[in-house]
Amino acid sequence: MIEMDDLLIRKLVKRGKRLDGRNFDAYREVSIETNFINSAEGSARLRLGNTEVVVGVKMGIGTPYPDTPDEGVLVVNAELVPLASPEFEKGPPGEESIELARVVDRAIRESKCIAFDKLCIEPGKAVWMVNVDIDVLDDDGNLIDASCMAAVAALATAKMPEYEKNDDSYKVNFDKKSESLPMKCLPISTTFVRIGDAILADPALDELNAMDARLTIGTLDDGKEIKLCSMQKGGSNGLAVGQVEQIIDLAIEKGKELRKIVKAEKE
Amino acid sequence: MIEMDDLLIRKLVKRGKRLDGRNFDAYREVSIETNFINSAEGSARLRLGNTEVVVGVKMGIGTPYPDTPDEGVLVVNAELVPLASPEFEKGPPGEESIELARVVDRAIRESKCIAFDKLCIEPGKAVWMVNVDIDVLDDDGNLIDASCMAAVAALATAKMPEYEKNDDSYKVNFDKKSESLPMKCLPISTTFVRIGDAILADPALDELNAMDARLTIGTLDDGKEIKLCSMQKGGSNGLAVGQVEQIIDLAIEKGKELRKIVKAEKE
Amino acid sequence: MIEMDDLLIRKLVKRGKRLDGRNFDAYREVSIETNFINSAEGSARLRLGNTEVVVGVKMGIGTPYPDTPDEGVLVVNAELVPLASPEFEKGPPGEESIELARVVDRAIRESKCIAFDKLCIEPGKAVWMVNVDIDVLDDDGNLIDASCMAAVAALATAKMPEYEKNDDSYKVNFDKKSESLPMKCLPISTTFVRIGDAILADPALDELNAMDARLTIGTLDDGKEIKLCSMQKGGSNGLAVGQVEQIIDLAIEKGKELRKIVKAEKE
Amino acid sequence: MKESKVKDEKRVDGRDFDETRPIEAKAGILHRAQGSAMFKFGSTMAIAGVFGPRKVFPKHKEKAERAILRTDYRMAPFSTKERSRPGPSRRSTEISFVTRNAILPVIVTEDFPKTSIDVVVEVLQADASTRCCGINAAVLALADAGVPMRDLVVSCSAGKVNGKIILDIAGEEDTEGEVDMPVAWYPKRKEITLLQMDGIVTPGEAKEILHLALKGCERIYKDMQESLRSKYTIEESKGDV
Amino acid sequence: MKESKVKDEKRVDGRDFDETRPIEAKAGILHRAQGSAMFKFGSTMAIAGVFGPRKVFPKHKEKAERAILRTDYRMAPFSTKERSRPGPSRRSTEISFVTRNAILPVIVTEDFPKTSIDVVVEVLQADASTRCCGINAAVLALADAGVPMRDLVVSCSAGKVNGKIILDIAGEEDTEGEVDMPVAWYPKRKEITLLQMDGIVTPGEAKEILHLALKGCERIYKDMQESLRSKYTIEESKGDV
Amino acid sequence: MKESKVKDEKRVDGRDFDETRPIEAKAGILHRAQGSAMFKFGSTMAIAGVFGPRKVFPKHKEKAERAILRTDYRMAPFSTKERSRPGPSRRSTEISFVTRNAILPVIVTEDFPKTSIDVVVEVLQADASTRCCGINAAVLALADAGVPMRDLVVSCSAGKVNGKIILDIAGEEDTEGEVDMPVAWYPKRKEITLLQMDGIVTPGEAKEILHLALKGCERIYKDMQESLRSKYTIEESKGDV
Repeated sequence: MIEMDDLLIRKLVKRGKRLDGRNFDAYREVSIETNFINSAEGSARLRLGNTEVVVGVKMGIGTPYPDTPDEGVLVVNAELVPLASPEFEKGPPGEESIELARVVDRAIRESKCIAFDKLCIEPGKAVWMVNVDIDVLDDDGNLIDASCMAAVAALATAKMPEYEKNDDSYKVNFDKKSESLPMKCLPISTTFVRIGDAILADPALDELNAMDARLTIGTLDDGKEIKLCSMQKGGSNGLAVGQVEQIIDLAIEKGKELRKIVKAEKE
Repeated sequence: MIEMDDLLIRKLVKRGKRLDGRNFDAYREVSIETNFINSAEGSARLRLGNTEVVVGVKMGIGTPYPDTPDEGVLVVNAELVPLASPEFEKGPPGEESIELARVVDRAIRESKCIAFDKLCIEPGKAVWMVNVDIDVLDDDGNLIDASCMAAVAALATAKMPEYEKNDDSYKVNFDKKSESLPMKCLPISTTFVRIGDAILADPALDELNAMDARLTIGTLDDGKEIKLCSMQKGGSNGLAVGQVEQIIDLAIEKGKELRKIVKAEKE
Repeated sequence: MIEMDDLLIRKLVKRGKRLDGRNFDAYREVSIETNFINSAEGSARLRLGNTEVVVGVKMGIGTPYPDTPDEGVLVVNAELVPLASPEFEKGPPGEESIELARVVDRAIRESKCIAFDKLCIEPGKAVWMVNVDIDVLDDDGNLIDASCMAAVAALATAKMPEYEKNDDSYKVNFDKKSESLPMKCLPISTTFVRIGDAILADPALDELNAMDARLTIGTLDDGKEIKLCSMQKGGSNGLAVGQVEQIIDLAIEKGKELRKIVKAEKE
Repeated sequence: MKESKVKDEKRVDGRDFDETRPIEAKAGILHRAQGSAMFKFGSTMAIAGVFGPRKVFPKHKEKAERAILRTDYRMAPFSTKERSRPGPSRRSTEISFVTRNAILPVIVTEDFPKTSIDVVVEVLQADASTRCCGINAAVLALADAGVPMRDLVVSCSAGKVNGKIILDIAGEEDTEGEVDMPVAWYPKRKEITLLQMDGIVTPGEAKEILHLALKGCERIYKDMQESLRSKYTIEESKGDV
Repeated sequence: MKESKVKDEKRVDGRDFDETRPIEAKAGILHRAQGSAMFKFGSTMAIAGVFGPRKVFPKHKEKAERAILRTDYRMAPFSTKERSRPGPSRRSTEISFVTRNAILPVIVTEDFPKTSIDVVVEVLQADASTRCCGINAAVLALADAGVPMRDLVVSCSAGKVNGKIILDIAGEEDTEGEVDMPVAWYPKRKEITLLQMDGIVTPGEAKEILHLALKGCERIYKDMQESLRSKYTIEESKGDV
Repeated sequence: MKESKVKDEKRVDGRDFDETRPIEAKAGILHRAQGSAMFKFGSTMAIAGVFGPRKVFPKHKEKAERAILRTDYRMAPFSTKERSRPGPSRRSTEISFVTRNAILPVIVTEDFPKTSIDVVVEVLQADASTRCCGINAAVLALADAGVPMRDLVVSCSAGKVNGKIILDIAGEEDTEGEVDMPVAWYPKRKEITLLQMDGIVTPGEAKEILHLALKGCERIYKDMQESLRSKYTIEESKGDV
């Protein structure tokens, strides 16, 4: 695949067009397959256009943080598998995969969607560790939204394994899974780029390469209204105040659409 | 030392000859000195022709694996000391030393030669850790067989240190050593290369550089018969089925010869 | 800043002069500001001419070493912050910062200035860990003396935090600090270089680049007399016996001067 | 006492002794990789992606006379019951190494000097035979990428459980598995390009297991040729794949 | 029950809702760095050092048409109550990255092709808003180094604590902080170059917090211009800073 | 109360105060290294191997006017009672560094510009004075490799135990050792090339320990010359070694 010339993308956008014919505020098609990985407690394979990620949720028992002795622990990790792009390299996680993991982590953590208080086994000693591992298999842009949606779908469909206590130590029995992981809401990440004066939703890879600035916003529906729970700007140019405000409004709207897709998986 | 030209080696082999005059099925001279290192519980310095390795066995007390709570633990590590070859580099273990350690580990582990059930101190809490450290000092080829033989000789002549229990923790007293490490058999690794249609035992370095394929087979004598316990093919070309069968038979035969040498050390 | 040509430095020294006009046995001006960092239990910002270091002392509770179950633990770490010199690079500690940390560590540890026996909380289980972190901000030479003096000033003015015991575990309360860290003496590091036949105290960076050999000596005042507690030669040329003896005498003398400055901070 | 999992004339999962788990394979599953494929042995699933021949970076690793083959075998953290730590382990380093040796003989490296062919294998679900599964995925991905090959390499394992010699040990058989032997096979040349074994057997049994594994390889070879024929008619006519 | 730290009409430390902590800044504080500066928000203190434009090492990272900007955000181990482990963390890697994006728009990189401009930020004391503090220190250090800039970038954070929207959350406010939004601002172009947020707010609140943070940025902009004017009269007349 | 290990007029192991442990040395012990040697102080045993002068990799480390010397001091994991973790430690990094400085003055580096001389020291058994033992092994290995040297460097330590100043502290003396001073000596130039010290002494004692260590160095120098003369007659006649 040849990266399209940045200038061409920018010209097209000026004329109100996108390379793949989408409207500026349109997402690419989303398809989700949950319970894709049977070795994981929860999993989802998600395609967003040609972008593809697999997320697995693995549970384990560990010690809580000293300042939250009766709460479970969330750990998000992202691997840019080197088959997902000719640019990805073997080696320790780089800047991009660290940002990806941290932005997805924040959308989930700050939304308070996981009922961490229900993940305590023995206060101060043993709590559930929720490992969310993101495997990026095909990078055609907007990994953040794809990964976040897959992660939330995997969490929302995850089943908790059982455990036994022997003396002082706990052992997880991965062969017996019963209850669902307790989830209180479904945070959704939505990403927009500015190219010139235009704001485009769900940037494809060539649009990310040509962009001026990127803004990712996490939203949640607390039953009463839609709220924001996280923001992350990217890109090496700025955004006007009005553009940020416009994106906030778009994030609310697009978040609703995507949340429906994830919700359908849960049910 | 100048590496001999691969073509020369291959020509010689075609005429039924080896550079050092050996028969195709002959090993180079082996000399072993056990209890070479007095800071180790067991040790051996082994020369196989110009190849030289030192192996030290160090015992420690650690926690067992959860799935084998009443068994000791074996850890094999190999260091290609950068004085052993101009090719060896300072730095973390590379592919070659990892393969070396893992192939020696498997020959020992799969043969079940160490009576791990006798290395339990307190089930689930404290067991003996058997650290086998291979130091390669001179690489003239066939490090696997040399290292495995040295490791088995070091294990077979190792003495267990005593220990004390204080409150919950165990302390090893390295100054008092009494009983032998419990060993049930003596696994022997034998390595062969294919060069053209010929099968050569105990490849020297220049033969390894010129080879098509390598096959290492671990064997043991369980008192009744000789059995195989591990196999590892190397080299970037293949082996015919008949060649593998031929090597299996040679491995049995050569293993007997080498086992005698190691056994003599034990007694 | 342009490094002065080594030859020029050597010529000057031959004529009995130093680039900055100092006498051979003179230190550059020292200024210390203690309690510079309020997140640390003890701290000092020290300028020695244009060299600047900040040292922070952080206390924590950890397990003692098995062979000293009732003594606190000292850990010294040095970071050559890459803004301190165009030569310093991002990445894991190099040779220079490791030598710096280890030489400062030895001057402090070997002087026995910290009353480690008073830093035991529960023998074999919990002792105070004294972390001395050196941040080099400006490198104009003689980082060892500057860092050691800053470290000792930070230790001498450090306040111990309080702690609570909950079940089996200890928790430090960093908001309550009361008693001073128990110190028995003030070790001082003094560094000299040989350039040709001359011995120069407190080498500036350009003098270090031009030097033949370096000798660092740690001294202490045990109330009765001045003693040596550590030595470290640097540089890729040698020192005559007489030169070492001359430096020992100079170290005693210069150590007295510098000790006064640190002592003034303590009081 | 645990009951034996391999009973007299059938296996726990109902397979015959010389039967592999259901095989599934699909090439061309990814968009960014030049070639890609998925391969499954039952619930063991690996995907592979190929880049190259392309410029070698760092340059000092290139070879003047041929392409270099680089292989990277990886396990997704969620592929095992106990989460596995991401990043290379000693095990994955060794498997990358034997995977390279298994595949290299069929690749026409001499046609692409000073380049590298990079193969990444990602194991998404691990239930025994992951290296065999990865090799099969890698070979399909190489074909999908149009990398010239003299033949397909195929891989399958056999072993001995409870005294019986069986093909493609998996699931509950694996936990009490006495012997496991993964094999890779270069059919046109009739050469074994991967051979490893763990566990105690007589020389005769070793040979028997090897022959059974090769029987498995031959079957997989037919399946893989079939699948490529249906998808890669044009490449096929050029004769390389 | 903990008592709320943000009472009706004043803050724990006596500040107004739209007031930052006392700001202190000084450029030219180091000798070896080409440019350097210290910046403080109350007890949060960062120093920055700049080298470059200089040759790029390793060479393959250089750009033919412009200078590259490299940023390294670090925390001194003693800067936090619990000692922080030296060396890069995932957090510091991310902050280095957003710091670079925050500063890059104002730097005239096109004047110095094939070079790098290296900015190191060392946080000596951490009491919230360390990334904003580091960005301000970095920009002053760049000015001190004479690196041509189109404008100053300024950074400040705002947030919501106990229902109130306040500027520059710090100290005890931080522990019960519900929402924190660090922002960087390119005044001449009126563009936001850093924007992050943690915590739950309505869309309206998010906009309100953003506007408050920008108000803080504008004030800091005046202070920083002032401080540079007094010290850098000559550079100023050249028009770049 | 532990009893003192150094009694009035003799040492635990029966040595005189100014006596080293038995010394053993042998050059040319390895086949692949260009030069090699083993050196023993009692049960402390180090082997050294030398490669070079050879091309420098990576190239940017080469010096236009001289050879660079690289030293790598290592401890075998089984060399100590408690197994030591393989790989470099802060201690081994420092000892590699002081070893390089100890040896460099005698090497005729100016004859081999743009090359490196690489010395690896592997400590196989550690019972005090490992760095001195390693330096002696390294120097013999350099001579064995035919690297031109102006002289041999020799190394020995002295110290103070229980109020007595003694040569080559070892074994049980080491555990209650109050002061230890490793020294390296360049005999022809009468220069000290390694000097370190741990422990509290008066200035007079420090000088006394130094003189005793040098006495030890001179003895080892004679032994080492002797051993080389018997083996290296030809090199000797060329005058370099």
